[in-house]
This record gives sequence, C-alpha cells and structure tokens, in this order.
Amino acid sequence: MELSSYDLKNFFKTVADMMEEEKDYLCELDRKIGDGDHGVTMSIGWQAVNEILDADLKDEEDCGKISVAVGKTFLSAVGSSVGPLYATGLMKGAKSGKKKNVMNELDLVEYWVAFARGIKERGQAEVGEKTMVDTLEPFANTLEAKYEETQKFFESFEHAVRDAEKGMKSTKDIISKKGRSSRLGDRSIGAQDPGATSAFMILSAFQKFAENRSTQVS
Amino acid sequence: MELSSYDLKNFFKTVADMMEEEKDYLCELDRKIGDGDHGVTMSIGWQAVNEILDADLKDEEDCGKISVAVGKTFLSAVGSSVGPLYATGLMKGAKSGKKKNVMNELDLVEYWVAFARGIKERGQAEVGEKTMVDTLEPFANTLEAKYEETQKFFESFEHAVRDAEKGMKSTKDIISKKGRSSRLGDRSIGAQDPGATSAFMILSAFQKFAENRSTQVS
Amino acid sequence: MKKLINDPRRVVEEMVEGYVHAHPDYIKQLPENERALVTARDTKEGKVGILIGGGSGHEPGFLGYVGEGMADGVAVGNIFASPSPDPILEVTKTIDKGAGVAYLYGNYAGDVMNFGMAAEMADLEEDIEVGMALASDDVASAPKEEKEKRRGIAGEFFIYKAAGAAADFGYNLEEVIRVANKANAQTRSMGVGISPCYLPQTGEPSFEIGDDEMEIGLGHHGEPGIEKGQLESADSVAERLVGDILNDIEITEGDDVAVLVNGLGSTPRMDLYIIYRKVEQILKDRGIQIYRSYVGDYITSLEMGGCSVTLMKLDEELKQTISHPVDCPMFVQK
Amino acid sequence: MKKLINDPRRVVEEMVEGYVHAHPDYIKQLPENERALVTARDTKEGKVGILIGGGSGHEPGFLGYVGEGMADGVAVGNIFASPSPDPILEVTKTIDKGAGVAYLYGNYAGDVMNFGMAAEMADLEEDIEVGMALASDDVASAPKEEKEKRRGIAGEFFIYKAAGAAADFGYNLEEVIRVANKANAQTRSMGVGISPCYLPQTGEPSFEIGDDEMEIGLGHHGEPGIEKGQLESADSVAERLVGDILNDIEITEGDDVAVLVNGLGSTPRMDLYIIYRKVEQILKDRGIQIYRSYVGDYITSLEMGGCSVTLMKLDEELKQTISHPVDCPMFVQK
Ligand SMILES: Nc1ncnc2c1ncn2[C@@H]1O[C@H](COP(=O)(O)OP(=O)(O)O)[C@@H](O)[C@H]1O
Ligand SMILES: Nc1ncnc2c1ncn2[C@@H]1O[C@H](COP(=O)(O)OP(=O)(O)O)[C@@H](O)[C@H]1O
Ligand SMILES: [Mg+2]
Ligand SMILES: [Mg+2]
Ligand SMILES: [Mg+2]
Ligand SMILES: [Mg+2]
Repeated sequence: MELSSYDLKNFFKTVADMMEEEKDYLCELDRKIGDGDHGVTMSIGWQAVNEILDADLKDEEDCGKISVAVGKTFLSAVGSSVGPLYATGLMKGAKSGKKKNVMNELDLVEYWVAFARGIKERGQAEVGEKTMVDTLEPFANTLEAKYEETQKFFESFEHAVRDAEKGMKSTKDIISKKGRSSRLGDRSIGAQDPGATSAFMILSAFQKFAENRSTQVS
Repeated sequence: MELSSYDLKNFFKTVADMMEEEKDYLCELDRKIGDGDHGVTMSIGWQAVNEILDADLKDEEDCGKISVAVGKTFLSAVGSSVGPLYATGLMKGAKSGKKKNVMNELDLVEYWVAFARGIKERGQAEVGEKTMVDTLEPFANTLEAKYEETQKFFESFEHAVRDAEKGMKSTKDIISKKGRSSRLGDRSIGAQDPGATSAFMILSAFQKFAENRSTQVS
Repeated sequence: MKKLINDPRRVVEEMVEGYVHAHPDYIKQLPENERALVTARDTKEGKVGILIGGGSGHEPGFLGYVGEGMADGVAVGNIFASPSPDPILEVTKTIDKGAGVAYLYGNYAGDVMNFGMAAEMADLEEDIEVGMALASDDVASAPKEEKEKRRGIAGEFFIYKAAGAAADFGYNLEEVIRVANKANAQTRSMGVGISPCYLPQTGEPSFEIGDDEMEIGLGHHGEPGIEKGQLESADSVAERLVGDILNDIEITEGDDVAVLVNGLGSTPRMDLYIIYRKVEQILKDRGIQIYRSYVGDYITSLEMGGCSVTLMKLDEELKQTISHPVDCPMFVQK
Repeated sequence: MKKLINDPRRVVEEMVEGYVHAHPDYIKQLPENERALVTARDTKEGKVGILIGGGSGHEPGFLGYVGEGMADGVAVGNIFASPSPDPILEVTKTIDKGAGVAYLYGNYAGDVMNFGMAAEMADLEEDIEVGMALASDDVASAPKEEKEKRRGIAGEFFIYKAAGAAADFGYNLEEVIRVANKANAQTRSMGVGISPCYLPQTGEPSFEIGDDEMEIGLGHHGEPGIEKGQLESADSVAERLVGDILNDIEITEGDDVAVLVNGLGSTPRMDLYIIYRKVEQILKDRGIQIYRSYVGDYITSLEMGGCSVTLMKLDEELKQTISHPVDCPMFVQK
C-alpha cells in the first residue's frame, strides 16, 4: 500500500466532507459537557483546509509540506482547543512525509503515531482524563506494536482503530480532568467526549480511505 | 338615597378589591393595543388608596377631603396616563362633597358628572377617539339629563351606566386617536379600550354599591 | 417569564435603591421622594437644570443619564408608566439654580399630563421657570405630516445629550429648549422587535410574535408596530430601518450625522454591530458622513429582543453638543 | 433561535467590521490579519503592551476593552473559541514598544495552548519578551485548593483594569504581570444562568433548563455549572453567590473591595441592580467597604440570561488601578 500526495489531499477532502455531515452530532456531544461548538469548530477548520487544498496546495506534491500546510490552515481558521491539538498532530506527522511524493506503509505508520503523540504532548493530557488522548494513545500504541510485530499495515491499522474506538467509548464512563468539561465533576459521566469522537472519526476515515484506495489499485 | 363619608370610603375600598380581580383582564386588553400595564397601574393606584383609607383617612369625615386625598394618592402612586386622568376626576368630583359628611342625590349626580367632565378636560380627548372618554361622556350626559328630567337617582344612574357600557363597547370598532394605541391605525380595530373598560367598571361598581347601600338602609 | 427579582411589586424601589448605593458619588435620592434622584455633584449656580424622566424598564434610560454633561435629575416612574408630578416637582426644586429647569421627556399621553401638571405646580407654587421639549423621533408612530404626534424612543438619548451640553455651555433656558427642539427636529428613529419583554407583575409577553417573525416599528413598551413581517437578515433589516428614516428626513451627500444603533435589551452587541456595519455602508454609499456612532443598549425595554436605528442630522452647534464630554453612571464619554 | 444576523458563518467578521467602522478613532484592524485589532491612539514608547483576547460572543469582552488605560490590542477568536496564534502574534508585533507585551486571558485549555504558541513564536521569531497572566476567578470551576485550574469569567475585567493601569503607570513587564497576578489572586466570581444562549451556527440552546430552574456556577460559554436548582429570588441568589465567594477568600471587616455585578447578555439592568442591592447589604452587614462598583454587561455570553457577582479585594495599589481612567469603545471611566 502506498499513498501519493494526490491521495493524501483526497483523504483530507474526505475528512472535510465527513465533518460537514458530523458537525451537528459533535456539537450535540459538546453541548452536554462543553460549550457546544466542537462540530462548528471542526467544520470551520476543515472547510478552510478544503479551500487551501484547491488553491495553494493544488500543485503541491510534497506530502510533508501538504500536511504542514493543512495543519497551519486548520489552526489559523479555528484557534480553539482543537486548533493547536490537531495542527500539532498534522505538523508532527508531516515529518515522515517530508520531501516525499509517495508515502509507503512505514511512513504512514510513523505519520499516524507521530500525529497521536504530537497531540498528546501539546495537550499534556493522560489517558483517562476524558479527552481525545483516550482515543489517540491506545491507537498509537497498538499501531506501533502491531506493525512492528506483523509488518501488515491494514491489519495493524484495523486493530489500532478498534482500540481507538474502545478508548473513545471509555470516555463515556469517566470523569473529565482536562478542558472545559473538567469543571463538571461527576456530571460529566455518561457523556462521550467530543474530541475523542472526532479523533476516532478521522482515524477510522483514514482506515476506510486506505482500504478503498488499495482495492481500487489492485 | 344618601351617602355618608363612611360609605364613600367603603365604596373606594370596593373599587380597590375589584381592581385586584380585574387586573389581569385589564392588562390583557392593554397588551393588545398598548403596553400591557393598565391592570397593574390600576392595582398599584387603588392599593395605595386602600392603604390611605385605613391610615390618614381613617377618621376623616369630609367627603370632599376624602375624594381629594384619594385622587392625590392615586396620582402619586401611579403617574402613568390614568394617574392624572382619574385623579383629576376625583378632585373635580370632590367639590360637591366639600365640607359634607353626607352627600345627597344631587351631590352625587354632581360628583359623577364633574368626575367625568374633569377627566375629559384633562385628557383633551373627544368621543370616538377610543379612550375612557367614550365611556365617560355619554355617561355624564345621560346622568345629568335624566336626573334633571326625572329627579330619580337610581333610574338615572342606571340609564347612565347603560350608556357608559355602550360607549365602552363602541371602542372596539373604532380607530384609536389618543394615547399609545393611536399609533396602531387600523390595527387598533377589534380591541376594546382598557381605560374605557376600567372607567365603566368604576361607574358600574358605584351603581351596585349605591343600590346595595339603599337596600340595606330601607 | 424568568427574572432575577424579589417581589414583582417592588422592582422599581429595589432597583433605585441598588442604583443609588452602587454610585454614591454620582447620584442621590431626595429625602422628600424616593423616586426623585439628582446628581451628587455640585452644579453651577446659574446653569439651567436638566430634568429627564419617564417610566422604568428602559435602563440605562432614564436614571442612568444623570451626571455631568447630561441631566441634573430624574423622576422615576413605575414600569412603562410616567412618573407622577410629585417626584418631578421635587427634582425641579432641587436642581433649579436660578436659571430655570428644562423638562425633557418622550411624547406619551401620560408623560405629557404628568410633566405638564408638575410644570404648572413649579410655576404656581415654587415660582420656578420650566421649559419643555418632547422627543418625537419614532418614524413608525405617525405620518410625516403629524410629527408632533410621534412618540419618543431611542432618539431621546440624543436630545438629552444635546440639551445637557447646551446647559453646560451656559445657554439660558430658552436657548437650551431651542437646542433640544432642534435636536428632536433633526432626529429620526426606526425600530424592530423580534422577541417580547415581560412585565414583572403580569409575567405575560408584551406582544405575540411567531418564531420567524419580526415586528417593524414597534414601540419601546411593546406597543404593536406598523407591520409584522418575516424575520429577515440583519442587512435587510438595516436597509428597511435606514430606508424609512431617509424617506422621512432629507439627509444627503455631504451631510453629517450621529448614529445610534440601540439594543432593546437582549440583543447581543454582536448583532448590533452587524446591523451597524450595514447602516454605515448605506450612509457611505450616499456620501453621508458619520460624525460619531453609538452602538449598545441606550434605551431598552426590559429584556425585549430587537433594535432601533437613530440618525441625527448635525449642524455645527449639534456637533459641539455631541462631542461634549459626559460622566453618568451608565454612560461616560470623554 | 432568533438573531439579527446575516450568514451565521460570518458573524465574527461582520461584527469586527462594524466595530472598527463604528469607532475609527479608537480602534483599527491590522492589514496582516483581520482578527488582530489594536488601538488607534498613539501609545508611548517604552510602555508595556497589554494584549487581551479570547473567543467572540462575550462582547464587550474582549474587543470592547481596547483603549487608553486598558488594552493596546486584542486577538479575536471564533465564537467561544480561542483565537489562533496568528492574530496574537500580529498584535504582539504591533503593540510592543520595546518593553515587552503582557498577555491577559482566561484559563481555558484552548487559550492556554494558542497564547502559549504565540508567546513562543514572539520569543523565537520576533525576539519580543512576553509575560502571561491568566484569569481564574470562577469559584465554581474547581475547589479552592486547585485555584490554578479554575476558569476565568467576569473577573477578567478587573484583571485587564489592573494590568492596563499598571502599564500606564510605567511599570515594567514583570511588574505589570505581578499586578495582574495579584488582581487575579484577589478576585473571585460566581455566576448563575437562567436561560441559554444560542450559537449562531447551530441554533441550539447552550444548555437545557426548566422554566423554574437556575444553573448555579455555570461557565460563560454555557458549560454546565455545579448544580441545578429551583429559581430563587434575587436576594437568595445574591446570598448564594456572595456566600460562595466569601467562603473561598477571606474578606472581613474593614477590607475594601471592588464589586462587579455582570449581566450575561439578556438580563435587564433592573435585575442587575436588584441583585446589587442585596450584595451591598451583605457586604455592609459584614463591615466590608465598597470602593467602587460596576453594574452592567461587562463580559457576556451572547444572549444568555443570568448574572455573576465578582469581588476583588483591594490593597492600595489595586485601588489606584481601579481609579485609573479608561477610554475604550465599550467602557469609559473618568
Ligand atoms: N489539554 C487537552 N488535551 C487533549 N485534548 C484536549 C485538551 N483540552 C481539550 N481537549 C479536547 O478538545 C475537545 C473540545 O474541543 P472544542 O470543543 O473544539 O474546543 P473548546 O473546548 O475550546 O470549545 C475536548 O472534547 C477534548 O477532547
Ligand atoms: N388623552 C387621553 N384622554 C383620555 N383618556 C386617555 C388619554 N390617553 C390615554 N387615555 C386612557 O388611558 C388608557 C391607558 O391607561 P394606562 O395603560 O394605565 O396608561 P399608559 O398608556 O400610560 O400605559 C387608555 O386605554 C385610554 O383610555
Ligand atoms: Mg467546545
Ligand atoms: Mg398602558
Ligand atoms: Mg404604561
Ligand atoms: Mg469553544
């Protein structure tokens, strides 16, 4: 499995489309424990990304540069909590795509592990604090370990996304310790964290995108 | 039929009680074409009157002084449009009760005619402009004429109140020319004027009060 | 209806009490009448006294505008009801510094009668000269030919500003009234309501309105307007309001205006500035110059939703009054 | 949801456009970034620059507080979302007069990350010294022992006021940050919500609340509070809010405080002054002296209903900062 710069841009466009569809749901999650804007923020950010993909990045073929530009664009457009978080992820990931028109499976594993770890570092959150890190950390750990063990990209990614999903769902039952919802105490129990949800959506969208990509190719 | 200063105070107390009961209805009328406060204003004013009847006026026996004090109290408590209007009515009426512990039928006719005419003069409104004058002017004209003709107090008052009611109801079908509702143009049609209504209530309350009074006595 | 109040019958008393305690170096209550408030600062002998007033529920109007550069005293009425002559007379007696007192108030039947009675009493009982100027800026409330029948809404703010400055300039009573009347003659407002207010004592909405409707030209006591329409975009609303004003008064290229975009109580500043944005565009397109703008809650109707736009056409004298500094508890201008 | 807006996605742009056009002698937009606004007045060389910012929807917070005596510039975020580092950095570059820039903002995850990134960039790329002071005044948002975890609400106003004055006094960056941190350490707020606000883009209420309920301790973005309760009288609400504050910080007989009763957007001034009345009574009963009071909409949440009470315990230095004059488009103090 390989991913060209063209594919990468298409993947980001898929995310932009998906966020338009999911924005109401993400806002609804955020209303329960936050300020109700997570879907709006994701939509604003990914629409800005969508525009730059068609404009400045139209002829860009460096996967690293693309990911950096996507991150910066997202950040500029939204600020918010998720601006720095996702932007850091995208910019850290970019390293494994630097000066590459095509990313191979190892590059992609490195990309997503760096993405997840970059976010964690930026937000300084630990697993169990009811944030997107609950999705991202198990995802990165599984992806890294499985791929090292099996060298099978799709299988590893599938496992990792499954653990991401578990992590996302676990946020329902825990008390928030970070971000807006951390002031809620017990009242945050029962609500799934919006950021953990959008992070899962992105990862699972990549899984589907990559699978599709490889079926088309083969 | 005679009315003592004690009766006069009791009558004012009857009005105060009545306004508490009718206040929601009067507000509802005023919401349609005005600012929705007529019942509140009447209630505030008559409650203030109620208090002064039990306090400063407790031992007052001069019907004129009582009516002046009631008017001034009402005015001080409410301001508004109806403060000057009803206060002027009560103060003009007071003349026929001046230095009297008891008012006879002629005094009472004069009282109510002066009440109605005083209000008209203060507000500078004509019949047909959708104000309390639509109630008060036909009332005063009939009371004066009938009493002069028949010298029968109750019959005259009854006739006058009947014409007051007609006047009040006529405000439904006309365009307002005075007060807040005058800005409504055609949209004021169909709504009965709140001031015309409260004025009718006062007059008709007096009719009932006087009739009761005379049955008790006889 | 949801409010942060205690006894609905005591809201005005408690508000006034809170107000005078919050700003003791600005305002004080007269011992003779708790609805009579005057500035706590010294006012010059020989300055014309400026007296404003009206019903409560319009805060910052009217009690918020007592202070240097605007009014010397205010008579406070019940909610949406003119004050009675008593507090007006008490304020008059206190703020008269030998040059007479100017009464500034909106053109409402109740205010006309109560201020009128107070003026008679001031003349007869106290021998104080009183001048009166009524605000009648609401374009929606009567046809052009009958401007004197119109009611006063947010434009009252400009009239206080103009007359307050004139008094500070040392004008005599006649001149202060002339300036106030000129300000009124040059001022037009047009409002729109999108949600009602609630009288504390009835708990009922002041008017009925559908989820997608707006009431054009409504009064600032919730009196019905001239027309119910589909709720439109801020730009369309601004066009409608400014359009009605410019149809009513000739303001053309090169003219100077002061602009007030006034919130009725629950309209966010965000929305008011979005309205302002379009107002400015319209005026700019016509070559009309904006001398100074005010955007915010200046004269409200409790928690009513909506706004009004006011334009005052300025000559040199009115420009001076607009630029004059003010120091009131609810409005300060340097 | 009913609003006077155009395209919900463009409310911030249009508000900012309206705002800078309304007050051209106060504020200007930087050509590099439309979300970067700075004072239109000259600022002294060598004065510490004061930079504030945060999400939109809190007007007059934050853009309303740019002007003499308060902030030199503001970075404007999306609704209820921290600004990104770009406008923060642009403002920093413009307002640095060689003495560094103080960033003042509320303690929210998003603001901490974005302002933090901007500060790094200012240091690395521009060699501008940046100091930071976070507002964490909301008693409801974390236990006493974890004050540093608390979020900033209306008390931010006092922190801007204190730091803005300190910068004017000629303090250096370290001293300005010290004063801002002291102001924050001495400030406590407690809020109550009675009706939600609506994000323009979703049209949904920010929280659910029954007709007879209030949300105690809610955040000023509609984040749930610590407790839902029966809606009570203004006096009880004031007692609860002040009680929680006085349980959290020792303010006793003879102490001086500044008081802010802040409306969240749709609460009439009438109600705020009724709340103030009780706040003043409680403080007076305890012998606490009120140095100055502010009552009105200072930091809002769009059209949310409710209010907060803030107390800042004053020493001589903070008193001086409170008394310092201010001239901003949405707040003027003489
Ligand atoms: N310090 C943090 N580390 C990791 N994730 C965080 C942190 N703070 C917040 N988040 C994530 O951000 C999400 C909220 O995003 P969003 O609603 O867009 O921002 P905001 O809270 O500024 O409104 C939360 O659900 C959480 O997953
Ligand atoms: N000039 C006037 N002459 C006679 N009656 C008037 C006049 N102006 C108003 N009214 C009466 O006052 C009534 C309204 O009273 P109210 O609601 O208490 O006062 P406001 O209009 O000041 O709120 C109207 O229904 C009308 O009957
Ligand atoms: Mg959020
Ligand atoms: Mg009325
Ligand atoms: Mg009224
Ligand atoms: Mg947010």
